[in-house]
Amino acid sequence: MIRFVVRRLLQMCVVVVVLSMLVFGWLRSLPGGPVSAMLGERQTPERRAALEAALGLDQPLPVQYAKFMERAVHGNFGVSTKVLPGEDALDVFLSRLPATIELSFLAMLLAIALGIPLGYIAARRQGSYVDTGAVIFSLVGVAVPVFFTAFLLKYSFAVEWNLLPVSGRQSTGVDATRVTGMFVLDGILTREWDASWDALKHLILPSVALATIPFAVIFRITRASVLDVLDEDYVRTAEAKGLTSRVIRGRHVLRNAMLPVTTTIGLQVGGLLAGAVLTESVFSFRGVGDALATAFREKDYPVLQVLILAAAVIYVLVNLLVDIAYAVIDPRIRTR
Amino acid sequence: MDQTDEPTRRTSYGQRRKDRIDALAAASIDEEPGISLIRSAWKRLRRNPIFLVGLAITVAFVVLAAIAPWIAPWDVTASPLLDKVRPQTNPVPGPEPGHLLGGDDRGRDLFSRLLVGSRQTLVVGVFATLFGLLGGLTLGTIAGALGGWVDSLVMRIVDVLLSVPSLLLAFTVASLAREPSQWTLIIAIAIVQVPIFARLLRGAMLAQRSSDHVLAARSLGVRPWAIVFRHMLPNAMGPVIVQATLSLAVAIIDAAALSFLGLGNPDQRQPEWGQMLGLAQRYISEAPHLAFYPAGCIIVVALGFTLMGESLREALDPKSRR
Amino acid sequence: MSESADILVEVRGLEVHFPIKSGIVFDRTVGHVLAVDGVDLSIRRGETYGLVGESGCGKSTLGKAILNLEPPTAGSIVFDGVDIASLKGEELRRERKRFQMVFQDPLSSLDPRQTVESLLVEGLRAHGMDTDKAKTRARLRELMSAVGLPVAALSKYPHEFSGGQRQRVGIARALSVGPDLIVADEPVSALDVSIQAQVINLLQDLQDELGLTYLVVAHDLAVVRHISDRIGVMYLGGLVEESDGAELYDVPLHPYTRALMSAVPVPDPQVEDTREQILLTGDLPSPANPPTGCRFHTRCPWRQETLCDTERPQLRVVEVEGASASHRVACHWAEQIAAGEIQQHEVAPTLVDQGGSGFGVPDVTEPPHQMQAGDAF
Amino acid sequence: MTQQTHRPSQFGGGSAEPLLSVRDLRVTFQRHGEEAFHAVDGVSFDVRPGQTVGLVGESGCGKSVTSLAIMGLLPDRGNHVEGTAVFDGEDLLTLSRSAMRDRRGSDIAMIFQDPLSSLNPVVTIGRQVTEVMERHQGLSRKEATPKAADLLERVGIPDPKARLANYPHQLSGGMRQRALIAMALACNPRLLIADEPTTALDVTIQAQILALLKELVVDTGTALVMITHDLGVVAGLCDEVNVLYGGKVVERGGRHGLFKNPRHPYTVGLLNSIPRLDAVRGEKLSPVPGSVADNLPWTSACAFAPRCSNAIAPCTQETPQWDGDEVVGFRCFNPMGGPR
Amino acid sequence: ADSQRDDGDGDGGGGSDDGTFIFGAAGAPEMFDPFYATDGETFRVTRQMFEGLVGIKPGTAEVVPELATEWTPNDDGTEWTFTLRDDVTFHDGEAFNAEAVCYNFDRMFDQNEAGQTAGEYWGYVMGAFSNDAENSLYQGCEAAGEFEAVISISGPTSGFPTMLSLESLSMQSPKALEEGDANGIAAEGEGFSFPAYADAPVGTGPFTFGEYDEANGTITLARNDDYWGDAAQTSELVFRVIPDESTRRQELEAGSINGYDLPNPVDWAGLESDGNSVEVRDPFNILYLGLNPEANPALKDLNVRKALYHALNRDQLVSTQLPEGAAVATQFMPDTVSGYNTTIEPYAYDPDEAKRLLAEAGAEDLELTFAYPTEVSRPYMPDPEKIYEALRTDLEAVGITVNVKTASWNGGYLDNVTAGKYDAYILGWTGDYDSPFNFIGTFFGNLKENDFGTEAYPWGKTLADDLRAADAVVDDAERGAAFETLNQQIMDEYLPGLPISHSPPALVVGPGVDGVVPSPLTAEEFDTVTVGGE
Ligand SMILES: Nc1ncnc2c1ncn2[C@@H]1O[C@H](COP(=O)(O)OP(=O)(O)OP(=O)(O)O)[C@@H](O)[C@H]1O
Ligand SMILES: Nc1ncnc2c1ncn2[C@@H]1O[C@H](COP(=O)(O)OP(=O)(O)OP(=O)(O)O)[C@@H](O)[C@H]1O
Ligand SMILES: [Mg+2]
Ligand SMILES: [Mg+2]
Repeated sequence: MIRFVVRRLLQMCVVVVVLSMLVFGWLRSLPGGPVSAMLGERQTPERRAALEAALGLDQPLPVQYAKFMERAVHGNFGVSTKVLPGEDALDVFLSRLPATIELSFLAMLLAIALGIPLGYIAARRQGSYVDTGAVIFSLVGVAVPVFFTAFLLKYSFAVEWNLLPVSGRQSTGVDATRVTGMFVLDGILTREWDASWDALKHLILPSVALATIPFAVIFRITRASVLDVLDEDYVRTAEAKGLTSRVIRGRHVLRNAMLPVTTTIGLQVGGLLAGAVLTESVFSFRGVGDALATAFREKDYPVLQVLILAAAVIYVLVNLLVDIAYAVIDPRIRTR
Repeated sequence: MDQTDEPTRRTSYGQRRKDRIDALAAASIDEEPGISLIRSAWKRLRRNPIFLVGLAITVAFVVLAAIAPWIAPWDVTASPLLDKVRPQTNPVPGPEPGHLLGGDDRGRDLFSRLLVGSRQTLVVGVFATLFGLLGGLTLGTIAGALGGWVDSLVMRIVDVLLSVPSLLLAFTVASLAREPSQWTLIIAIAIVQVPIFARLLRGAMLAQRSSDHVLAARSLGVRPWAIVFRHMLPNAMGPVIVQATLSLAVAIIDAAALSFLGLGNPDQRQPEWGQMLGLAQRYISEAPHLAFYPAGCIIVVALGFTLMGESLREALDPKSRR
Repeated sequence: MSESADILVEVRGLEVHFPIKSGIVFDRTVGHVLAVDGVDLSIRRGETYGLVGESGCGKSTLGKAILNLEPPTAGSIVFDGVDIASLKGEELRRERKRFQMVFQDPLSSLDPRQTVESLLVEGLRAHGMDTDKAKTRARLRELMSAVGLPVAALSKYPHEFSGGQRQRVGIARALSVGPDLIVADEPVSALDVSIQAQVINLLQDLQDELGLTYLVVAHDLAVVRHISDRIGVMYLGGLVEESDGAELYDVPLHPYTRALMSAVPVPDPQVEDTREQILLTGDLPSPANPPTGCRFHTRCPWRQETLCDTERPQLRVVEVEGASASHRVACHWAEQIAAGEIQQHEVAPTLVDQGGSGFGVPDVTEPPHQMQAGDAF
Repeated sequence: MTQQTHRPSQFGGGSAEPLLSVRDLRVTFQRHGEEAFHAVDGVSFDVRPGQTVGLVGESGCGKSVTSLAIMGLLPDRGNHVEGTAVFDGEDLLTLSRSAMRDRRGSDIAMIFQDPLSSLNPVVTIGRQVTEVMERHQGLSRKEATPKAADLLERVGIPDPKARLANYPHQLSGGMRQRALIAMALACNPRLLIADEPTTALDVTIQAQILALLKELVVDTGTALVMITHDLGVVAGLCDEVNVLYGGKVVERGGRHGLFKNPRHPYTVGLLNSIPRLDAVRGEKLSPVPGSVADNLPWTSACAFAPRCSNAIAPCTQETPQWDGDEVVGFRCFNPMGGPR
Repeated sequence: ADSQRDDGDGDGGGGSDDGTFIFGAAGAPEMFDPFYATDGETFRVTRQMFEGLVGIKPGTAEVVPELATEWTPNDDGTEWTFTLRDDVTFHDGEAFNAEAVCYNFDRMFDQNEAGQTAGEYWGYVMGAFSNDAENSLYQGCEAAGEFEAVISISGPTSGFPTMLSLESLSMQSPKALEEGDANGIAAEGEGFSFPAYADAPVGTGPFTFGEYDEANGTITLARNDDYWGDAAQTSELVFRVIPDESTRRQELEAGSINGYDLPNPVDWAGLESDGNSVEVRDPFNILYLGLNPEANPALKDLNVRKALYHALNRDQLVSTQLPEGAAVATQFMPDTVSGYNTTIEPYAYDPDEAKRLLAEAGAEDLELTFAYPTEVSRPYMPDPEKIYEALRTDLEAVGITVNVKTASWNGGYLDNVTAGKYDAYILGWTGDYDSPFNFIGTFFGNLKENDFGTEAYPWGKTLADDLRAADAVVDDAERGAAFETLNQQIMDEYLPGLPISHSPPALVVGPGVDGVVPSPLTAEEFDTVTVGGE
């Protein structure tokens, strides 16, 4: 097991280094760039050149990369040019991370809490209207653009019914103490229940919007996996033992059906990061995704670099965790 | 009293039977030519309502796309309703006789644009999937057929590509292009599909490689390339074809997302649903129907392909033939 | 083995080891599955050589290795004067028309996307025997009638046949290139009882007609005995006994052979009620980590304190009454066991894996009485 | 009528009442848009306490469906079950779901063919054994655990306490089948249905399992329904043998009678097509020609007629009726062998 | 869509006495030192805290006294004496006086290398920094008395002292600048790292800096109770960063913000009918179709350029694609700028004339690579795509083949325009202050480097020289006349590009919000705003 983890971590390091080169090269081959973002209509070749020289962007790519690596080794990933100008890019990422963790966590929770039971029910009633309806619902969820979902959600829940806030992370005027940067958690830690509740209300709509895709995927995998498991001989054995349907469902069907679902959940973390880009922008939710969107629009290279690499690392780590979890829940791997 | 202990009788009994076997073997194979797996899958599919719905949607979509320019009531580049457009009071002209769904913000007939929009959507979906398929097939075949370090190398590349969320990857590729066009869009989506197809095909090829019928062909002395192309590839294609159907749906959705983000064809003369959706964004508060129609079209078409793909998958999956 | 001219295939010291890989960054080989581990055998022209043994003992691997479908790790396979084990690429491919294989699962061994005709023509084409359309056509008809299928079947796909018919197609394919040797890997074990017999008969008829040589691999001792001239019994990668078919049944010398024989149920209550049974304890040890010495010693009811766990017995001819000169056995104590000098004893479950303690086997016609495993009646 | 089932009186006394009495069991599969298919077509047989009844036949003849129908384990949809299966005075086929659940595993237990796939791979052997006892005997897990160890010991699993914590993949095939048997026996069922319990196993392991089953039947008096396609297994184990063909019982007899004096051409064919270790070498086998695919519908003919060497005119025009009783009989217009 | 909002429930009314004004901003400020800032979102915030020597009269582009009560130039316009207010203190209690003014100017002048690049507006209006003093417009500052500061410049220009109203040139507390190491900017990697001062700005304005809650995207300013003028009407001013346009609208409808900038013209009517007020600013910008003769030599022919101009149906464009209040442009500047020539007639929409001119020039088969930017909305073009579509259709109607090109604003569009990659493109300009040179000088004043490629024309150099000469005229009236002539010339004889329109950007405030004075420079000050009171 330890060998496996070490192996994966080593592989991750290789991936990160290769990826850093790719990302570095990629960003610098993009048309436009931070200079045009800074200068706007006032851009002239002269001013452009001056700014590029000041920022070291006129040097050959390998030199730039070498400098970047040198600084990176010293824990300095360059300063943000636009997202939070002057701030170290890694700090920008770290300061935005709690918001995204909070959001993705709730989104994943929703996706799981809805996807798995619904997947199970759909599988149990394969071919029924419930099943077909759920399948179509999940497909529609995937196909509807986030901005549209978000618009409808905000329109109905926030504007029309005034139940939830439209956007942001906390209402203006709520005076909350910051501890972890995850507002809901902070409120709980400092016993500022109102602040916590307020932050939670802000989380609901964006996490629903963000949850649509993972929900659809988890739902479909659960459904397929439960269908497979229901066909297995051991379920028939369990039936033949006269076990109650609760035990059969929990111990025999779901426990096995959850194995592929676990992997899927890990894979969805990557998708969640991608989804957060749109969702966070649309909900003015100041997280990593919002930073990524801003950084891309404004060509904030240092921040982009850190965010993409961080996303890759998170993705690999989460999948490593999933693999470990898989090994823990699947004795066929654990006891090998 | 049985014949068991009487060899003579037994032989004649056996002989009688042998004759009958041949007669029977002949009798039970009717004269009509054989039905391939595809045909027998089709027989099952024909009765599957989900498949039929998917097929109906898909066929309707393809036919519409083919004949759209001829049946569209208005020229999609003309702006017959432009006079009615007022940015504040009437940004999007409503329905009126002759304009079923009204116009868009340029006074162009919305219905006609929706109809004709199916073409580019289809082109992007089909070509992106086709290119992705070609790329994936090449990589997958190389990896699956050669195995060894080639396989490892190809699969590592595929892993890296797969570890980037697909839309992000497509976005990256598309943004690399200096000038967005329909083709950068197609390439971007195709590249995202490549690793999926490659991995799928390679898995299936490996399974085929160790399968008995490939072993049989090897033992017959069939040339290696013939084994790859006659036995392994065709049999490994099943899941790939299913995936291609599903990919069409994904390609259409991705294409819509990318052109929605402004990475699609910048030329508005030819309408495209994703682009229409992107343009509609500005009117989301005042004229949500502008977003609703193209979004609806994308959803329905994606649904059509997905339903078809899913039921195809089920039909071809031996496990589901209960 | 009297006349070497008679011998079609001569296998010497054949080993097939599958590497077990694992590692932190790069895979290293950490061990081997000794699927076939030192087998010598020879098959005479025109005879049927049967290979029996439990699942996982390496029968299929041996069969495939003989055809060089599984490259041997060591050893030589001389087929009609040519060492196949050393052939490669095109040379090997051309040589393939002389030896063919019939597989266990008739469905999975036929390409589901090809009609019978294209399946059959493929072999012909691979060896340049498909020059003349009419001749090919005639050849196909010939093949079909040889395996008892109507010509109409040529245009069918494998999934449209019944199991027995598919196996006929598989046999026709093997025959298509006119081989001398056919290795049949469990040709009937996937078939229904009634169909099994059809295929067995067909194989026999074809041998009579075409003078084929067979290597038949099976786990069913009765089937092997029925069709084989000579039988080799395999255990954990090695041959433990080899003899003429009838003699093996009459004078089994190896304890494993005895146990195997006694385990086969006979569809005759009379026999079932009276025959002696040697119940082996436990299962086959892992071929990745086989026991030292005699591979069978962990389960052997005749195991002795000496030799068995230290020295691997070689196949040898023994002086036992009823055993001919072609009867070889790999047991240190074969003579003593045959002579009754060594008695069976209980075998304790071993470390290798889960053993089974003894159980009474009730006789169904008489009041049941307890019997210890290994007790001979 | 002379064949004696050789041990009917050992348990239950006298001409014991049948423990399970299956009458005219009919299972029809009806899939959407497809023709209805009678997998089991009027099967009747009795099982008495302590008796071992065999169901033999080729693949697809309806053996498994029969057992699953009795157990109420057929899929929820797409099938239709008729007839009765009276167990201990109750018709199992009309029992409510929950009542059937109470029977399964306690009164009636079942063992399946493939021991690996029949065991839940992610639950320990111990748990899979104890859960039956928890369910039916109201034991707590703690109370059940030592009993489970005893059970494993009884079915011949060495070091049973350690094995309780093992997962199925850690056991060999034979051990897994023993574990499955332990689960079936956990609540001392009165009827045990074994559906090809040894087909997936090697001969040497098969011999071990068969020996175990024999011993259990004798020790506990459990009635056993043995489903197999192997006539050899039947010959060594069963008191009464039912030969199934195309969903119907075509012949029944005590094992001595049936093997010695088979009447139905199909039974004869089966016996003749098996290579036997004790047969004279070089003899040709006499297979049953054709395959199940050649069957005629039972409705207006004998399904076996096209493959039958003894077929006469009525065989293809009428359905042969059962000729015999609950103990012996056959279904044939032109049976082999002399009149009994 | 009618909002069923419960008006009393908004978060806006909370806080202390006079309420809070919450404004939805489209982006986050970069930092709070206006000197280094370049973007509107930053200036919007700093504007509330800082003041310059001169100010802008609310609702106009007119220059009025602010921290200086009056100013007088010497005869050749190179020395300007500013009389300062004597009742002003910085938020940190420091006194505002001539020394502070000179400290500020010297601080701005004396930038390190990074600061010179970052201090963009200074560079833009003053030309150079202390290391290159001779090329700088600014030459020095002297405290002639406690409240009298003398600023010397290298020569007269239309921009001075108007340019002192630029947000970047605001007065900041010398003590705070000193303590916060305000000039300690450094280039690090690809960006600038800013000194501590940038997070703790100290000015003289009606609001003082509260806090920037980065995690929640809110900037809070508090009322400056010691303000020298009328104290701000609300006790708190909050900016909430809401990048998405439709979200801003929904937030306003939900009552959680009190206003936002640049509402989509499409929404104006709907917003109004929901009880909000859309405050339309006077246009102070110009949208033009740029032409590049270097990329397409056919464009060197004046007739071709005129033909293109005649082909455009700008009236229709303005009425169907631009918000109410937009106007067809007759020259390269809006009418509020001095030097605007009222006599210029717009080029008529006349496709036939266009075809005739093209034929005459032998350019019937003209092919144009015509580009527009994506992912951007500017005050002069709320929706580039739509404007482009209209222009393209018109051009095609006279037989021109258009190759559609696009790139995102920061993703190559601006670069490509600057690099001359497009034959034609749409672009525009929003004035920084009321000066003709700020418009046409920017466009054509630099011969070597301008987007119109005027160097390729024979008259290019003349135009540049004339522009600079006109700018150097000291007398306002004379200077105005010179620019009027130039405007006429540009439109009649040169036509380097095609001015299209002026658009009025708007801003919207919710019900109960009063006192917003829309500024043509989009430079609203919120101290006069009152909230609530329903
Ligand atoms: N390609 C392979 N890689 C690794 N191990 C293998 C491979 N093929 C076979 N083995 C192992 O070699 C041993 C012998 O396998 P083989 O298939 O020859 O057995 P067998 O006697 O034919 O068994 P069966 O009756 O189940 O077919 C087994 O333990 C098997 O797991
Ligand atoms: N769920 C089902 N739906 C439709 N047909 C079924 C179903 N289950 C079984 N059958 C059919 O019923 C027939 C009898 O099946 P059954 O499983 O009882 O055969 P069997 O005698 O047990 O064969 P085997 O020896 O292969 O186990 C077969 O033709 C089978 O295809
Ligand atoms: Mg094998
Ligand atoms: Mg079965």
